[in-house]
Amino acid sequence: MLDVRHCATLAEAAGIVSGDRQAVLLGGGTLVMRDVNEGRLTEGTLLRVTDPVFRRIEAGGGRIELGAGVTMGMILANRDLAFLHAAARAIGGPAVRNMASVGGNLFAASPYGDFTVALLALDAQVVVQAGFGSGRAVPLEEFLAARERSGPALVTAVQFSRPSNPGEFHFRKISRVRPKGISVLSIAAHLPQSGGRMAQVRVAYGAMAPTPIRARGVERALEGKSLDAGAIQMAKQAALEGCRPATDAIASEWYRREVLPVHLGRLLAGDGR
Amino acid sequence: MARHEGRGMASVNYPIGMNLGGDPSQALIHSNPDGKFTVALSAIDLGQGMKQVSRQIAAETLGVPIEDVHVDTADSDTGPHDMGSFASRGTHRMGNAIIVAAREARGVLLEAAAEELEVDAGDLVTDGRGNIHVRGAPSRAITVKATAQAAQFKQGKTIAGRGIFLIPLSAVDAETGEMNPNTAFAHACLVADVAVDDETGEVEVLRMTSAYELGRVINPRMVEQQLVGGAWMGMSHALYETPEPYYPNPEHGPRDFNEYLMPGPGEIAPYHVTVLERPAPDGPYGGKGPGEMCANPVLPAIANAVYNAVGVRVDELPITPEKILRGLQANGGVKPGPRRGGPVNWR
Amino acid sequence: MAKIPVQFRLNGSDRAAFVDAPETLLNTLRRGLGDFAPKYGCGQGACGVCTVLIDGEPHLSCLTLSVACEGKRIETASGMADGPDLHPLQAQFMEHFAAQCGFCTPGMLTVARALLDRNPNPTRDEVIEAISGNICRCTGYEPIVAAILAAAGSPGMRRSEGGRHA
Amino acid sequence: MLEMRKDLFADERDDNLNVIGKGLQRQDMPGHVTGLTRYFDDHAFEGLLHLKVVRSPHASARIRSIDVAAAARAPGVRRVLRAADVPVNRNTLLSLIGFGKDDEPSLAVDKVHYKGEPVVAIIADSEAQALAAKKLVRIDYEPMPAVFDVEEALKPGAPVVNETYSANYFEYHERFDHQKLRFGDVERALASADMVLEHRYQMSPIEHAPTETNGSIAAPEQNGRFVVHSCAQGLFFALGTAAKIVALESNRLHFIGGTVGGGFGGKVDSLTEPLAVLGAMVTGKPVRFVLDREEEMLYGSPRGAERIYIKDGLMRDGRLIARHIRSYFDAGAYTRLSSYAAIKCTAHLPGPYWIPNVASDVHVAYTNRCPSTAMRGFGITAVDFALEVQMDRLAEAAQMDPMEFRLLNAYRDGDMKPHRRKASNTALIECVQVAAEKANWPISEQGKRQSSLTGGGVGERGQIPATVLDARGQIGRPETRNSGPTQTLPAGSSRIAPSKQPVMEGARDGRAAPAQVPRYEAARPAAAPLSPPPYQPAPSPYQPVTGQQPPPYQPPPAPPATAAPVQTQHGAVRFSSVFGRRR
Repeated sequence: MLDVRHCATLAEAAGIVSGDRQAVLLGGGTLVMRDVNEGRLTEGTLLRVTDPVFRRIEAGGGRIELGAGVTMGMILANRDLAFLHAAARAIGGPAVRNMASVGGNLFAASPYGDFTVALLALDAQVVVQAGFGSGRAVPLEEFLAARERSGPALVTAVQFSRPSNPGEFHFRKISRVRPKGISVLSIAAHLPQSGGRMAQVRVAYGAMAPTPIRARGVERALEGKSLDAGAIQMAKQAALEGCRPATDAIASEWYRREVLPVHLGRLLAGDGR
Repeated sequence: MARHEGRGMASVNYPIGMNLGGDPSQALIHSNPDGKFTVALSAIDLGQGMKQVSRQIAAETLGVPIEDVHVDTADSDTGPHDMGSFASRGTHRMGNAIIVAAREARGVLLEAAAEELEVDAGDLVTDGRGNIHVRGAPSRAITVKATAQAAQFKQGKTIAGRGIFLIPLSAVDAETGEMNPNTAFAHACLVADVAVDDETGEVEVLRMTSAYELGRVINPRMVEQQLVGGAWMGMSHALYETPEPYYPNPEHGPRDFNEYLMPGPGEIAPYHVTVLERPAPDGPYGGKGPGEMCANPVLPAIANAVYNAVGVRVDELPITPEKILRGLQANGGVKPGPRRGGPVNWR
Repeated sequence: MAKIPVQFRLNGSDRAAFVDAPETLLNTLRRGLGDFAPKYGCGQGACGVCTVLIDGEPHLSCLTLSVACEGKRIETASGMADGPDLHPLQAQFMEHFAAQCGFCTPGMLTVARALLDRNPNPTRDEVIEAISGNICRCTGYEPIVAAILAAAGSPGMRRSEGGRHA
Repeated sequence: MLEMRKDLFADERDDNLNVIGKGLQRQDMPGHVTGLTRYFDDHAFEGLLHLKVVRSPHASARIRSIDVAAAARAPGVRRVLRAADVPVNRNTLLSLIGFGKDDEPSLAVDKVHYKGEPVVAIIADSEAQALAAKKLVRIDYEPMPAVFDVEEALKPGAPVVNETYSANYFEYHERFDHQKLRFGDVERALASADMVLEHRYQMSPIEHAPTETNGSIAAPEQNGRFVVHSCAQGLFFALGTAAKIVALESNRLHFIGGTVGGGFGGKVDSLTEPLAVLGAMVTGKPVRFVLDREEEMLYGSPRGAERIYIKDGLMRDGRLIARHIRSYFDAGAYTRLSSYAAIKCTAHLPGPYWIPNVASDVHVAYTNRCPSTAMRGFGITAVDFALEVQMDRLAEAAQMDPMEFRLLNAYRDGDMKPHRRKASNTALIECVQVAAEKANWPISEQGKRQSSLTGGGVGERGQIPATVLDARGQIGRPETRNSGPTQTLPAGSSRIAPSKQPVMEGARDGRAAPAQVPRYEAARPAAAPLSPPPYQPAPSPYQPVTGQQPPPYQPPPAPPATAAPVQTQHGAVRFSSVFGRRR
């Protein structure tokens, strides 16, 4: 049978995760409790972290840290995180957003995990206290690549730099159902401009591979360019590099490949649709 | 890229009740000693409004105020047999059974009133506000309440009624398909306006305009509920829904309301419906049944509107963005059809 | 396995229950405390019929551990009316015939209540966003949106207990 | 937004009614908005047990062995049910009205025929314990070939889906592998048509997706009775089905329901009641069996998919002279209600139009998927999609506006329908006119003057034509699939007695009341039907006028007993998607 343990500190939770292979960290419950309700999870220990650090937002300065237990609702209530509101609002409906956490989103299987796509385009680092990369900040891309094979992990926070110009950070989720639907695909793009040219471009996709991925081809195509029709065309041509989208109930692999360049082009062109 | 608007229509009819008959409904009605009536059924209200439809039919036939009728359903110990709530049969079949039961109860009510007023029951009418009076002489009156009390405690009469409605089962000819199916049919015509994105294949339903002929409308607010909700479901069937997205390949079946696609509140299409009433000769007060048919015309109307917009026929439902995109590629691009009319005559 | 005591406020009253460790708030409310307004619709967080307010904010009770609700203020659709006086949202749902089967109605009312507590005069888009986690299979949503918009700004709007404290 | 058009058909109505026609508040609405409405699951029972089923992971497999020993010992488990524990473990829903053979077990016996088929039921103190115990049931399966396409399933040598109907089709009239409709001579009319259009349509399956999943609670009452709180759409349907399967007299079951969280047809199948009652019988405790959402989505029986082929004969002036429909209902692994849908569909054809020559062949095919069932618009929704998209194509082929095309071909009062009964109480034309007006879709003045009340039943429109019969699709004789006509039924032939009047009877004091049918009566007698000139569509302002006038269509004379090979008329245009590319 399942047990529940309440952990007053993250260290306590980390200790349990390290020693108990059947311990599962309960974030907002949107992933784990579903497994409980449907009988996939019937044995082991659910860890509930009550450490205030777990739900702490530090967003006053240039370096931002979000505790893994921070919910989408908390992000939406924080004006310093306005550039992330589109990504946070892409998760579920209001009730889900009051529960779904930043840390949980890192573990959501495709086509879920859209907030992580935004974090990936922000070059976020994942702070891990147990499991893969324990004791250090791991680049998110590395963390995601290791997610499936690395076993239980206790993520305590994510860190990233605030975009110097929030208007240069873009997020778009394409879903069949509005306003709440899961992803056909999602795109996040950080397009810092300097002297009319883009530098340090970061573009990430959701639902175009088993985990959120960086769009390296697009980043290369845009790097050092001004954001004009020519650059957008080149970005669209490079859009599918590295993509391995799935066929699922929402869309086929064919369709995802077909429309990704269209939606990328629209995002880059600032087209509202 | 471009967004292409198109317009399509469809017209349909729909049979009311189990097609071959053989689907009885029964009703029991009785009065409390103070003239408040209970209709006991085993009919099912799954949201379509069976309880309220039954209540209005019973109140109309009894000739009493709606507040004086309560519908108690469904309990197999108290409600007599009914086939069920499906096949748009509730209003039609159960409504008729209730009329029969209510007529009988009304007959006793009027006999009891006649005895109290010392007149002939055939001369009595109800005013629908709780009174019974001599036709043409409203002052020679007695309340339903006083009548019921007299019937119960003085005259020893049961103000009650029972009713059944059955369309006898029809045979079907094996070689010709000859049969006696339903005679009550409802009708509809629906126009859908859509916009199609030629780069993504996404369809937006801009608005729908329809006319429905439903026989007597028992309750227009509830008819509106059915038709508006049904049009949403038709839009959903047309563009979104399937438990097997790659049918007949059974893989990738949706497991939840995230994967099973239905339009959300952000996709509501403005909808105008005009209702016509051609009473059904065998319907309760001429009523038919709008419950099932209201999704049906939406599917082809949207399919035809998509064709009108971009020239792609999608003959396999649902009309997904993928199928439209594949159709556009096969056609070598957009081939819009003729424009059909101007802005709709409603807001 | 030993039962665990939990206390919280439910619709303004102090309530206590003994629960299993992994028991959901939905089960505790329904089977333990007899409040049947929150419904089971999916257990997956995708339909909204189990929505309750926890400290004024909508949560899915099917995904919430009861043991995590110690000391919280929990409100369900059962507590919206003040005796015979309906909450304006309830009155407008009636006026707009915004329920057919009625199964989604408690959840819809709950998310609408949270919206109006925070934003007494929402736009149509804000109403749509607020109900976007709640499935209705009968109405096509339009009557529900209309009812919430009509209730917005109504005199006599009572805030949820959690909403007052928020 | 809803608008009433009281002016239309006003002389057929008495609008002087008290409460009928009024938008009064629903009796159930106060309960809905206060959360007080009680659905089947909103009832408290002391000692409530929970039932969960173990389902087949295979679409088709032989069960080699089942080991429930570990599950039976698991914490909280009260009882494990297997096929042998079900008193009458074979049923078909419509056996209650004597239609079809029992073909479906409550718990699979030695084979499974679809993914998700229940095999074992576990009853435990809590849902969590039942779910945990499910994992301990060991079932050894031998996977077998499966078939998922309706037309593949009907081919000789296809895997047998349903042993009761081993050729994978429902048997009609113990003679044919499908239900036929024959009216006139379709082949001959197609041969004389200016154009023949043939297309294939595919309706998807649909999940009913009510917000309340299927479920029930059964509890022992006193005196050997059981109370059952049920979500059923037919209370006595569920009661009768449960009574048969658990072998109890019907009066030992007390079903309570009537307040259901959405159904749409998905709560007709008694998916949970029989096992819940059986659970209460064997444990002596209240037992709750509720499908979770994933079960509801995947195994809660959908609207079946339908594949429909339509072949139409069209004249250049827009008249439809022949329609042939061949369709396949995907029943899934068991019959449930699909057999009935095929009959309802047959009666519906060819849609709300008058066409002088109509034939259809409606098949019900078994495939290795979850059995399908009724859904809102059962038997009609899919074929209406196909018919109305086909009508759009036909209008385009005839170079006519779609509205005008409907008006031209619409059925009217008095027209003979292919099932050999006259249409009455029709109103398609008026719906088209009103919808066109509101949508600002221009139609011709002549189109606006058409009426359902006039012009129908005139001449051949009111007659049963001479009809060509065939013996295609005889059970057990695959070689008859493509055989030719056998005989011609003379014009006017009818072999099914006209329907009796509806029975509508109340009685008291043991005396039958007058068998009066409270028919709705027109306030004024309807005018005698006029016979206006047949409708000729006016040249449409937004359609090019077609070039050469075709010769007027003549109904074919009664053909000889054995029809001559049909010839394609010179110059006829043929369209086909039937054998075309696969989309």
